[in-house]
Amino acid sequence: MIPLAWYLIFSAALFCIGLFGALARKNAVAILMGVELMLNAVNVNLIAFWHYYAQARSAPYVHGLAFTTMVFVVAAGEVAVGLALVISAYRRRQTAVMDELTLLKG
Amino acid sequence: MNGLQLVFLLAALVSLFSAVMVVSARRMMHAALWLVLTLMGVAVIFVTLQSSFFAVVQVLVYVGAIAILIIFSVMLTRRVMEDQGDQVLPGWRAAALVAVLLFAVIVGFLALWQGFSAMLVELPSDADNLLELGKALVSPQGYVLPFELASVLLVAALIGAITIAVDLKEDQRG
Amino acid sequence: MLGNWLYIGIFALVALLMPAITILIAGFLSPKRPDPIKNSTYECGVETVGPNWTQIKIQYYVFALVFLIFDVEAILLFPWAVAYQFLPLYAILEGALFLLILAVGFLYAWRKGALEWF
Amino acid sequence: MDFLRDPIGFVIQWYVGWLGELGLPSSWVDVMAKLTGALVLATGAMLFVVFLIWYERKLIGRIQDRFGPNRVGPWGLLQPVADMLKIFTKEYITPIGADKITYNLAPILAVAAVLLLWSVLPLSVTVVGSDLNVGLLFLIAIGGLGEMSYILAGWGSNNKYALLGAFRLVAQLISYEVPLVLSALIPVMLAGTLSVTGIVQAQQGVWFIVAAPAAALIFFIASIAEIGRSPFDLIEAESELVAGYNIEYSGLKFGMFFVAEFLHAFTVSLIFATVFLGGWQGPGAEEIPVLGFVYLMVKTFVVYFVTVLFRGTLPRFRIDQMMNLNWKVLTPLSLALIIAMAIVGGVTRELPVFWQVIGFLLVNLLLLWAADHLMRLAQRRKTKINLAMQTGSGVLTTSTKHGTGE
Repeated sequence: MIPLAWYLIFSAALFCIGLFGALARKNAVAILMGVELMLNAVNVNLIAFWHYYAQARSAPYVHGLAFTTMVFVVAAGEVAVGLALVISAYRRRQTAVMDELTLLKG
Repeated sequence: MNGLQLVFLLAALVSLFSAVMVVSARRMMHAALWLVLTLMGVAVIFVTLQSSFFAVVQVLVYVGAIAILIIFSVMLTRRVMEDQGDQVLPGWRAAALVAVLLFAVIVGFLALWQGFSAMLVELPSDADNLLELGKALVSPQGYVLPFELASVLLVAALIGAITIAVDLKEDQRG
Repeated sequence: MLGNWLYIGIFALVALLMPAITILIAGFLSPKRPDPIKNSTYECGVETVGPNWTQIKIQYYVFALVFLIFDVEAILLFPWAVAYQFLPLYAILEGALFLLILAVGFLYAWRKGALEWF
Repeated sequence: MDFLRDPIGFVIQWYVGWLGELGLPSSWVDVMAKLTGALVLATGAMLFVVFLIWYERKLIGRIQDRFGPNRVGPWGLLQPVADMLKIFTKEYITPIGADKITYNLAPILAVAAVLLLWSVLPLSVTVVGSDLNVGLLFLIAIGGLGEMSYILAGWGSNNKYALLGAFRLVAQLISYEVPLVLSALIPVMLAGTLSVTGIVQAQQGVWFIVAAPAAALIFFIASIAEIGRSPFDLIEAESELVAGYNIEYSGLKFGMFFVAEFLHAFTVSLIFATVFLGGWQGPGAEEIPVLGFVYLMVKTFVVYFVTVLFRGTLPRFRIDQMMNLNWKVLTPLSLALIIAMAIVGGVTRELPVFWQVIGFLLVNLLLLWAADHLMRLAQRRKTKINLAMQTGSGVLTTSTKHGTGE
C-alpha cells in the first residue's frame, strides 16, 4: 500500500500551486480556480488522515468524512458567491482583471 | 512498487502537471479545462484512499457542477484583449517564492511528525462508512448542527449570488 | 473494494480507447482532400466575422448556480438516505428541515424571477 | 445443465479457470479477466447500437405511417450496417482554427461517458460488472461527465453556433440533473443503499415504481431530457439552431456523437428498468440467472419503446416551456416528494410492508394530483392574463413582467 507521506506531499504541492495561482494571476476567475485547487488539497489531506485514523480502529470512523463533506459545502458556496461577484464586477466595469478593479482606492 | 502505487503516482503526476497548467495557461478556457483534468486526478487519488463516496462526489460536484460554473463564468467575462498578454502580475516571482517556501516549510514540519512514515493499509470495506456517515450527520452527538448550518450556508450562497447577478440585470434594463 | 474500482478503471481505458481507435481506423479509410473553402468555419456560406467571441447570457450562470447548490445538497442527503431506515423519527425530521430551508432559498430564486428563461 | 441455466456466468467461470491454469500470477489473472469482460461488454454495447438504430427507425417509420428501412437485408436489418460502412469512408473535415485536442477529444469522451455507465449495471444475478457501493451516484456523476464533452466540442470547433449550441445544451442538461438527482434519492431511501445491486435486491417484493410512481415519473422525464431527445431535442432543432454543438464534425467523428446518443437512450432505459422496475428480478430469476437477463432486456425494451413513442408522437418544447417544466414543476415536486416520503416512511415504520407501500403510494398519488391541479390553476391564470391583455380592459396589463431580456 501507499505511504501516508506521499499523500501529504502531494496535497502540499497542490496547495502551493493553488496558492501561487491565487497570488499571481491577474484574472479574477483564475484566482478562484487557484482557491479551488487549495480546497482540493485540503480534501486530499482530510481523506488521507481519515484513512490513517480509520485503519487503526475496528469501529467505523467517520469524522474525516464529515469534515470533507463540509469542505465541499464551503467550496460550493465560495465559488458560487465569488463568481457572482466577478461577473457583477465585470458587467459594471467591463473587466475581470483584479488590478483594474480599483474602486476602493478612491 | 505495486500496482496501486503506480496508479497513485500516475494520478498525482497528471493532476500536479495540470494544476501547473491551470495557473500558467494564457487562455482562461484552457485553464478551466486543465482544472477539470486536475479534479479528475484528485478523484482517482480518492479512489486509492478507498473513499469511493468522495471520489464519485468529486466528479459529481467538482467536475459536473463547479467546473461548469467556472466555464460559464469564463464565457461571461470574456473581453477581446483578455487572452493576450501577460496573465500574471508583475510580482509573480515573489508569489512563486512564497509558494515554494511554504511547500518546503510544510514538508519540513511534517517530516518531524512521527506518523509521517506510516503506511496506509487496505481498509476492510467502506460500505458501512457511508451508513455511519449518514447516522453521524443527523445525530445530536455528531454533526447535526453543521448539517443544518450547511443548508443555511447553501441558501445564503444561493440568495447572495442571485441577488448580485439578477439585480444587476434590472439595473441595466432600467 | 479496490477490485471494483480496478474494473472501472480498466473499463474507462477500454471505453476511451475503443472510439479513439475506431476514429483512427476510419481516418485511414477515408479520403483526405482538404481545401480552404471546405475547412472554413460553417456559417451558412457567408464569410465568418470575427473570432468566436460569443458572450453567453447571465441566465446560464444562474441555472448552473442553482444546479450546484442542489448537487451539494444532494451529497449531504445521500448518506442520510442510506441511513434512513436506521434513523429515529427526529433524525428524519432533521433531514426534512434541511430540505425545507433549501426550499425557502429555492422559492426566493423563483420569486426573484431567476428561474425564468428570458 | 449448469450451462443452460447461466451461460454467461458459466463462460466467465470457465475463462477465469482457464487463465488460472496458464500459470499466471493471480493478480494478472484478475486483471486479464476484467480486461476481457470490459472489452466484451464495451464491444457488445457498441455493436448493439446497430440494432438500436434499426429498431428505432423502423418504429418511428411505423408511427409515421411509413415502412422504415426495408431494402437492405431482411426487414431492412442490414440498413444500419450499410450506413456505418458509408460513414467509415467519409472524409474528416477539421475547421480552420479548431482547437485540435479538444476538438478530437470531444467525440471520444461522449462515447466513453456513456459506455462507462455499463460498468456498474448488474445484468443478472451472476453477471455484475462491478458492485460499487456508490453505484447509483456513480451513474449520475458519469452522466454529468458527458456534459463536458459537449463543452469540449462547442469550444474546440471555433464556431459561434457550435459554442452557443453547446452552452444551450449544457444549460438544459444541468437543469434536468437537479430533479434527476433528487428523485434518485427516493430509491436510495427505500433500499437503504447506494449500490445498484443492492437496489435491485431490495425490489424483490415490490418494485419501486409501485411504491414511488411519482419519483419514477420524475426520474423518467429527467432521463429523457438528459439524453436530449424529443420532446427535449432542442439541441438538434435543425430549423432553428444549425444542429448545435456538433455542427463542425464530419465523418465518423460526427457518427460517434450519434452512437453516443443512441446508446445513451438505451442505457437510460436500462438504468430506469434497474432502479424502478426491479432489474433482473422476476419469477425464477434467482435460480436460473439467464432468465433474469431476459427479464431485464424485456423491461428495458419496454421502457425504450416508450421513449421512442415519446419521440415519435410529441412535439418539441419551446426552451422557456422546457425550463419552466423543470424548475417550476419537477424540482419542487421532487423536493416535496422527498419530505413527504421521508415522514410517511418514518411514521409507518412499525406497520407491515404492505401498509407501508400503500402509504407511499397514496402520498405519491396525492402529490401528483396536487401538482397537476396547481399546474392547471397556473395555466388558467395565465390564460386570464392573456385574455385581459388582448382586450386591453383589465388592470392586469401592468403585470407584464416578462420582458424581452437584455
